[in-house]
Amino acid sequence: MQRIFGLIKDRVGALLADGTVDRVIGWEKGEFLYDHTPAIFNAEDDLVDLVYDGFCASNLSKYLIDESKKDGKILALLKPCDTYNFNQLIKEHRINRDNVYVLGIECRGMLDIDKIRALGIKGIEKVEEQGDELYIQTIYGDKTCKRNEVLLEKCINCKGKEHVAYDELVTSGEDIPQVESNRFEDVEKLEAMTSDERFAFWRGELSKCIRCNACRNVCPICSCVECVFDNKDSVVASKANTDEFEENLFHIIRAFHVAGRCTDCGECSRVCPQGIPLHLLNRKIIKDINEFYGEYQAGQDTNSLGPLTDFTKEDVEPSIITEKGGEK
Amino acid sequence: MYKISTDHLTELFSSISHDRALYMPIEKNGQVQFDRWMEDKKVRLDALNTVKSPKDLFFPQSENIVAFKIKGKNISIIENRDESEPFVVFGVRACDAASFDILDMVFLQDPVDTYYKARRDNGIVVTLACSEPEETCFCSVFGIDATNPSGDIATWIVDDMLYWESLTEKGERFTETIKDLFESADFLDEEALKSHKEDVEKIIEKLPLHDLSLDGFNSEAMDEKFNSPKWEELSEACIGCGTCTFICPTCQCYDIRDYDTGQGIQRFRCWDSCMYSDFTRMAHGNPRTSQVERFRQRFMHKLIYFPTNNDGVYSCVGCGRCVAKCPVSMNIVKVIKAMGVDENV
Amino acid sequence: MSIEKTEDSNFEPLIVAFCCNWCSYAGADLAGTSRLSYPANVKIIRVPCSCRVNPMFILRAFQRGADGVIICGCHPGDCHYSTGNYYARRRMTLLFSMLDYLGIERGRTRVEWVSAAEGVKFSTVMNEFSKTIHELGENKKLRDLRCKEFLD
Amino acid sequence: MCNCNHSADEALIPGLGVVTDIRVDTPDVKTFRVNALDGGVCFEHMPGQCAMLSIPGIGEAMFSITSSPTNTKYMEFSIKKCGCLTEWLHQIEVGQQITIRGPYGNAFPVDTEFKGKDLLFIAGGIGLAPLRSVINYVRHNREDYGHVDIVYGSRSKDDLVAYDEIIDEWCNEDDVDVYLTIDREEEGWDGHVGFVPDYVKELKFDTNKTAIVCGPPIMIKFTLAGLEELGFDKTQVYTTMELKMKCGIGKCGRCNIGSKYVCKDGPVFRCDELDELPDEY
Repeated sequence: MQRIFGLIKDRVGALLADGTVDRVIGWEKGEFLYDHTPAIFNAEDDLVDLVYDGFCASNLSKYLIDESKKDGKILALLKPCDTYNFNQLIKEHRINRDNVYVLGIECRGMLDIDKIRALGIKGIEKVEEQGDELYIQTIYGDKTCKRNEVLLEKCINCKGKEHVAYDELVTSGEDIPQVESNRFEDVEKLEAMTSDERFAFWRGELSKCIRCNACRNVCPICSCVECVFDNKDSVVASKANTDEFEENLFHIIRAFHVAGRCTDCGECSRVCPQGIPLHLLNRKIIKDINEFYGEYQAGQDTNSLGPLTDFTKEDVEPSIITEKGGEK
Repeated sequence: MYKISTDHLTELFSSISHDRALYMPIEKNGQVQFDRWMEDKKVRLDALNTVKSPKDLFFPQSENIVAFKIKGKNISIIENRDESEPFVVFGVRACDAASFDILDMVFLQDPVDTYYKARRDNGIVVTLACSEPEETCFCSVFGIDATNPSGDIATWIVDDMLYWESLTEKGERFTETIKDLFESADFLDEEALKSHKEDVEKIIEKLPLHDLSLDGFNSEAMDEKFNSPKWEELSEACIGCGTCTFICPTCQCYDIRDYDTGQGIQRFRCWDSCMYSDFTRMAHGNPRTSQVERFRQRFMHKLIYFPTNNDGVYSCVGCGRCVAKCPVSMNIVKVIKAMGVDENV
Repeated sequence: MSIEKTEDSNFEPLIVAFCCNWCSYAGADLAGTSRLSYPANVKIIRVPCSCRVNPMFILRAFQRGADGVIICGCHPGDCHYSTGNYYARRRMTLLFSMLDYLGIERGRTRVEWVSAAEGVKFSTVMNEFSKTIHELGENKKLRDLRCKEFLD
Repeated sequence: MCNCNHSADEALIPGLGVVTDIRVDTPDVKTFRVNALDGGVCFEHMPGQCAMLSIPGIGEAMFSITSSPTNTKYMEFSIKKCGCLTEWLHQIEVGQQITIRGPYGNAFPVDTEFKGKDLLFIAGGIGLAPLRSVINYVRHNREDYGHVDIVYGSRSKDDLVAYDEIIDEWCNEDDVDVYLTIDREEEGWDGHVGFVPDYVKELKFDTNKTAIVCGPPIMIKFTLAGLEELGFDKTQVYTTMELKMKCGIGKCGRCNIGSKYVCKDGPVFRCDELDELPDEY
């Protein structure tokens, strides 16, 4: 991971120096070695805090909505999964394309600090990456674990290492193993349950929700200027978990508003403080769209019509759901 | 000082919970939360602290205040607050126990908030000292001794023995009712406990954030900190969600809203976040239009405004929840380091 | 506003029907004028087109006490706005699948294409739908308890 | 103490009031007269204090009590239509019940700093509402105070709140000078034309007065600057602030300017106190 960071840093420094861009959005070192913050670097000198390693999972395309409206060109460091969101935002005219210079950066999958903690590793001070091994220095002695044991959920089901939108690519030449996985596996497991079991599962999960809106505010696609839940006439207060129904409604509507636009970037599940698998809701809709209306990956291009803004005369009838036999 | 072996804990819990509710850190769907204890629940006393703090038991995320029924021009008022019955909360860490005292400074100050007071009187806080603090912990910075937690009753778990000591009169009375389950701790146990405390203190000294200095933050520095240019850069990553405020054990802000149930209006109170844009939005404008001002308000309140009004007590207990759970990893530690006169920044 | 429900012993389902103004509303009208009966507890809400029905409306109906929601629209192809019901068809398919995924009984929601001339179809559909909801019983999963047991 | 609040220590539970009279002052300001259900005032208050009025289901908001404490028959609120609750209030008829709780906030220091002083009231538009309670209080205890000057301006003639009370009562009081102004020339108006801050500078008041300013934020800013030009010291000028308030008892954390809460430490502030606070309003 050190090689690719060196290449990125040189390239960023060069682009800043020759004036193609006047500021860069990337990640800034934090207190420990895993809490990097998205940050904007204006000039050459404060690149010293720029960092790119296994903990730069946050998706920077959402910041480009506001940043691309300012004058001057911004250099955005986008991982392959971030570029899908970038394309989707371009399609929805949210990003001013010529104010953004996209530097596609290579990604070997990002690490999940909670999974490292779940292995019983406490008091983490330093995380060193050598190949597939992680050397973790903690207050209670040094520990090691395998890299792909603690990958983020969205990196286990990585959509692929190619960038779908970039002005320039930075690759280190190492071949990164393509991760084979069926991302709909958990969805199929849920579909195999009976409806009462599913209701119990989702009640168990959604009852943990503390209505902090991190899932809505982090999602690059779920970025209306004024959200329906912030409008005071919408009866549900977007901060009050007064009732089971409100929790169900909030999560159904949040998933539904990004139906056909969600690129499955997994940010909502990553930031949920209560660890609710919110991606399973969005993936269910993606699975249905693929089954009923043909394979579709949002953000693959910037001009195709989204599934819910398109139709064919031979679409399947809604009764296909209501008359599905048996308990499944 | 009493003691009980850790494998009799289930007996202790069942005897406590037969006449009053008992809450403790319980794992449900892979997440440790303060939940009501039942025989079959998975108790997790080893988890350092829960994401949603035990503040929820005294200042719930949402609670009914009063209800109205409207007939034509007439209104009738129905008091349907959620009655609070006696309960015990077990396994509270030192930082959360300290947060209760901070909330008391807000809600028990005249005019007293009777909803909060009823729960505070009905609740008995049994704290459990931590033995393996995380790197995100910095309670020592705020003068909280993690090895001697406050609360009505303090407990320690050393090897396979739980030591139980009541600190307040309310704790004393409660211990009397369940005295027969314990044996009294002898000199050897006191020694074992003392050495355990020293080990934990050594770890706390080694925590990366233990030397965080707060000496830039006092009421005289209000203007200088308020007009500092650093807020712009610190808040540029903030996405304005409410995570830091909803998991913070000392956040006190709440909103009052009406809900039309069709048969009547239910006025309820729910947690609110200064990070949300509608927190100060009025009919004729909003004094805090951008995220920079809201971000500034949160940390100015915790580090300067609250100490100014409460003779120097900071509205933060160093539990490290916001350090761990902020989606963009921006938190009070980074603000203290950037804004304070800390030398290693 | 909450929908009043007759609370007698055998459960009387409450059904909300979103009827598109051009076809199914006229169909309902025709069913009425030709003296065809359909259950009284079907509450019709007139919408300009079936694709005006927002998922929030359906969930609101369940929240306020409905036990079944049916969306009626023109037959695909002769929508007054030419493409409204095509979009509604996709939207409702995904919504029903999502509700089923969350464990809500599948029979509680339904889409029917009823043209202005099909008064008979309208009343048979409503009777049949009311029967299925009757079998399914009261809606317990998508219910806002505050609306139900508000004390006097 | 109060006969419509259920129990004094239930800060958040309101009492019931009934609107007994509605007077249309200007196209967007109405003055509501509120009584307890069985007559009289809902609670005692001091001039400058506010009360939380609400129509359940619509909202609850803080309004300054515009009637003077010396009036024990009813309580008056002048409310401008600018939000969802105020819009609803402007549609109600006489006899409508509303919920009311209070009094909140500190009052003007009428029994301490103002005693025996010459008073200069400067109000703009709906800003007259909080000052009217002080003016009437001063008029009813006339001997405790010195000379009274009232400078009141608004956008146009029919935007002057309580216009007839000003003309009939205030103008004919001895030792009280009333200066009215409107922003733009208008036929049928022979008085002064111009903004309040400029009018104050024109009038060149001598500086041994205590000034009380209230109006839209922009007007307060310029008036304070004008007063300073005239030589008024900051400790002689009082103003009343307005921010979003929900609880009214300094706990819900939203109405703060710096470390002070407008609903508990305000809404009345002396200008030197305001200067110590960060300029966040």
